[in-house]
Amino acid sequence: MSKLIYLDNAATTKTAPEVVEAMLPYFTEYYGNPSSVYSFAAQNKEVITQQREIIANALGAKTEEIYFTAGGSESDNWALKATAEAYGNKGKHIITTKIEHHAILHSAEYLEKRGYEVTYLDVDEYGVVKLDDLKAAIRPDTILISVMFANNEIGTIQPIKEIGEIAHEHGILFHTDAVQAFGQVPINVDECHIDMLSASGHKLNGPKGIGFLYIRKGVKIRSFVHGGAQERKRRAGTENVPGIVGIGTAIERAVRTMQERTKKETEVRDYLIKRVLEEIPYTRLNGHPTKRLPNNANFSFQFIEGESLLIRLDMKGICGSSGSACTSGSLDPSHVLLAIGLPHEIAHGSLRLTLNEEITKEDIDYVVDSLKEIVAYIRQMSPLYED
Amino acid sequence: MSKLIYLDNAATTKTAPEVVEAMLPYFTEYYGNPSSVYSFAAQNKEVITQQREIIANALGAKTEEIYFTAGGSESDNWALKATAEAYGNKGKHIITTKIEHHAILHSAEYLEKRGYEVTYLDVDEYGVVKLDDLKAAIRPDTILISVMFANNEIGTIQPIKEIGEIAHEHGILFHTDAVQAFGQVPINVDECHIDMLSASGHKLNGPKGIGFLYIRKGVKIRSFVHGGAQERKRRAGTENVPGIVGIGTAIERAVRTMQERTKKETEVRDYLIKRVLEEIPYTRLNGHPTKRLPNNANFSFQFIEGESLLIRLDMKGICGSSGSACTSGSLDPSHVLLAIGLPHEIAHGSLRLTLNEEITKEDIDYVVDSLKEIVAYIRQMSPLYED
Amino acid sequence: MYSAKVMDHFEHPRNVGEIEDASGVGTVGNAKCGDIMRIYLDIDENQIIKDVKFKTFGCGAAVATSSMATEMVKGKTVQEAMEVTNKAVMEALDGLPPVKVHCSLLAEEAIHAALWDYAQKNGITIEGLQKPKSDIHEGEEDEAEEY
Amino acid sequence: MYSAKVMDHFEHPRNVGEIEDASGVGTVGNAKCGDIMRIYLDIDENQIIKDVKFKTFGCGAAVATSSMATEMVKGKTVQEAMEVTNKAVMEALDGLPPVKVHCSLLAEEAIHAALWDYAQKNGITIEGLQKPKSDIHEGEEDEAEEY
Ligand SMILES: Cc1ncc(COP(=O)(O)O)c(C=O)c1O
Ligand SMILES: Cc1ncc(COP(=O)(O)O)c(C=O)c1O
Ligand code: FES
Ligand code: FES
Repeated sequence: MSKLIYLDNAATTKTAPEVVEAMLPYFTEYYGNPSSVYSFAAQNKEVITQQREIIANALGAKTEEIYFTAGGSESDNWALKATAEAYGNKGKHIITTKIEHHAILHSAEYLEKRGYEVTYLDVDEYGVVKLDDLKAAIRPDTILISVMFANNEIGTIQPIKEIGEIAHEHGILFHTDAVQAFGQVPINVDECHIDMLSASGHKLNGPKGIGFLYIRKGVKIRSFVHGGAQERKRRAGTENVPGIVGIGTAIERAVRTMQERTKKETEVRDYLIKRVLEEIPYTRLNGHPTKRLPNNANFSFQFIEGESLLIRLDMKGICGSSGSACTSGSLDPSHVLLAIGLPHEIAHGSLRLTLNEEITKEDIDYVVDSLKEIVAYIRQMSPLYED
Repeated sequence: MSKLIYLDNAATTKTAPEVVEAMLPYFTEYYGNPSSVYSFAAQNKEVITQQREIIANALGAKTEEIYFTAGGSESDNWALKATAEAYGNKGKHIITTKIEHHAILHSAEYLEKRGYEVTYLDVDEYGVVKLDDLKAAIRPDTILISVMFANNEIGTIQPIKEIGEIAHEHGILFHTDAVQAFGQVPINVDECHIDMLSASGHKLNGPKGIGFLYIRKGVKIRSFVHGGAQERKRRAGTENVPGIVGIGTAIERAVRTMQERTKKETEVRDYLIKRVLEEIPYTRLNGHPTKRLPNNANFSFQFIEGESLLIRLDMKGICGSSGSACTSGSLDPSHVLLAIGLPHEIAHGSLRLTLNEEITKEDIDYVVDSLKEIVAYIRQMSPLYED
Repeated sequence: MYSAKVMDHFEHPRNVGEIEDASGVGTVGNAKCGDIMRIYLDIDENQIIKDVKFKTFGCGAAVATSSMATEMVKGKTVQEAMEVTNKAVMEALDGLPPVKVHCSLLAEEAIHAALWDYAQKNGITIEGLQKPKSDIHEGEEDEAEEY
Repeated sequence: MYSAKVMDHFEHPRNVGEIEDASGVGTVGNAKCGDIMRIYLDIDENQIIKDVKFKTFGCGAAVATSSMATEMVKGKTVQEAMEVTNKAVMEALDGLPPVKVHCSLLAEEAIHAALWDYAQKNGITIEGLQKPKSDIHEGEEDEAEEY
């Protein structure tokens, strides 16, 4: 296929060539184990500290508050399960939302089976958590509030600062899954009263298989992966040095380019949204119109099933994703789309397009033109359309 | 430093250039998320299956029995904690050994705090588990036996087949931490009745931050990392495609070169052992004389502390490791050296040298000559030497 | 993910459309689950299926199996059409991914539902044909267990 | 890991050796924990440390602090030698990694133990000097709590 318009940057991103460049020496040249005594490994130890500094700076955090993991899922599992454990004698109630990533939701379910109680907050039609609901859900035995910074499907950005303040006032730990937001919106852990924050390398042009968990100093959290004394004895396993260099370099890059990049993306995305809503009937935008990730657009096309749409887009060289159950072979469409109140049949016809800085308006024109044609084609073979 | 003789291949290895080569396209070219619908990601899905096949073939296992993880530590944590959970209603007794890696030992301690009972088997002076002890330790409520294939410090290879048979006869699950052995000795999971096996990429010239857990079909194990439906719903997290390609390529290479490589390493290692024992007084070899990993030599030099030795070797461009407590800043020297019966003061003076295929006898001559000089120098300033 | 045959039938689905005054129409599936399939049969007096059309709301496999199934029953007698099982359709498509097997079941059911409709209208019985569990014309919500 | 100064003193330790008929000898540490330090002092009638030697079984930091500490007390009066604390030694070495601070404590203790030995032998008191807790000549095993 000649043309490739990659509009699935929320699923994963291209590792930036400069990131790969930075990683390369750590495979075959400085391959030593950072825990070693000899000077051959000193460079590795040093470079890990540097990456920690870059990340800490990006968040307004301290160097020793950054703990490397294998990705967003591990960070989320760690944050939930190991704080639940550490604070279990203080209380067994956790508050999260209905629109979290499965790494949070399934960890929460795991805890529910082990005697914890979890409140899953509703969201409004735009996917925003209602602060009053949050306040009402707080109990004396609430030990943790976990609310994602921005949603991976509909891109809605939560009022994290307000949530952090509520948590702080009640002396409750606050974790945020910032896997989608970090690198796209400025984040300061102190301003937002964030105690823990999950992030993943491959969502911001870093490598796959590396992430981190920010843990505020003073938070008693247990280990999730037990073993060696790496990461200040909190996360075992030989350090993934190339991965760490990769995520550090990617974050440095993301922070440096954030303003310009997201400005451009927002403009192109808004152009996309405008054209789609104006030119394709029976279509809605999912997520908040303005409080959304700069690169996220999410539509529902009535009478259409998502996988069919994705495959036809693919035939035109366009990569997107869908909340349809059919893409995953499960019965229920995306829990996020259901949580914002979409009926099942409409949730099935959703399409998420997530941009990167290289996408131009010309690309978007091609995408929208293709989309119009495809949506019309699928609709004419849909038994629902005429109904 | 001009000269570099890297003799710490048990800590980590150089990623083979051909492995890096194989990984590279998956960073910037085929970067798609393997769970996606579009054909751009099909290559990724395909290549992951290929790696699984390579690994399954290497072990005599089935493709769908290989689950990728972030490394040996995660595999060990997963194997212990999640089987304990799944079989907890059958029994709460686990058998392991005193010489396991901390990833096993600390996971076992974690389980002990949660109502499980763990028997830590002693080993003989060579570090070999006594089969009679194992048999005697088995109880009706024993659900899991976890014995490492080969020890990371002293290189001793366990009678895995016999252990597997005992486990099998009693209907008890058998896990082995093969992080050090895989790629160095042939392993067949059926012959050895292995139900679960941990391995790590960076120990066999693959990348850091990737490993796998072999789980025999039919073993009920829970997830350790909860979230998305990756790895047949058993291990969440966007697949580390470059890492998976890296470990697969490395394993293919390790299996292909095993016979020739280990033959050469054994020869060079035996030359090293012979010269050291003959030429340096008050020295002993730790581990089994023959049933040991082909690339492992482990010595204790009386009257000497390990870190000092390592730093002086480093000054000569030689990278080794030690079981001394001083290298880690803890009080107790290696639990493995203590388990084989070394007194503390002798355990402190230990040195592990682990070869790779590039090490020549000439290198070894330089190492032994340096070692003689350094050991003599440190001894003359030791208050213990004259005693 | 999909075989070349599946992709071909998905990309160029055969027999899309409707038949006015069809001899039999069957609609199965459930929009909530993301799949609805409707099949129209035009059957002559010799019980031969002269024409067949379909409309499908569903995934790639659903579209491809609809297309293939309609191709396979066209020109057959109603009795022969009974042999167009989901297995036969899948084989003709060079297989489907395991999670997509239920979509091919839908095609079989849709044909059966259309045949049932035809049989009902004409007061005949077709050997082996049972009342479809999930024709949407009868009670809507009771078919979720199937897959 | 170690500063250049530490590495220098480790690589070229000053004052390694023994002093026969020393005015005071102190041995501290514990071989089980991987560190033993012995300091020999040659003190003249004006209570000036004319010479000092050491022997150390221990890590890089232990060797370097022994070396630096001996340098720092040489030529000093016994009273001045009391000011050579582990902090002073660490500063002179441009710092030590946190896990290695206890090794510098050992150097301070070894000097104190040697001074105590000297004071005992000569029946004098040195201001601020207390009986060393961990001189190996007295009861061997009770010093582990220190670090
Ligand atoms: C025997 C053994 N098990 C487990 C591990 C842990 O592997 P990793 O560091 O890749 O997590 C290691 C290496 O450190 C090892 O030698
Ligand atoms: C919001 C959110 N949290 C967590 C994750 C999991 O991250 P990873 O796949 O890197 O484990 C993702 C991405 O899949 C995500 O979008
Ligand atoms: S129609 Fe939903 S999976 Fe095929
Ligand atoms: S002497 Fe053991 S750590 Fe310094």
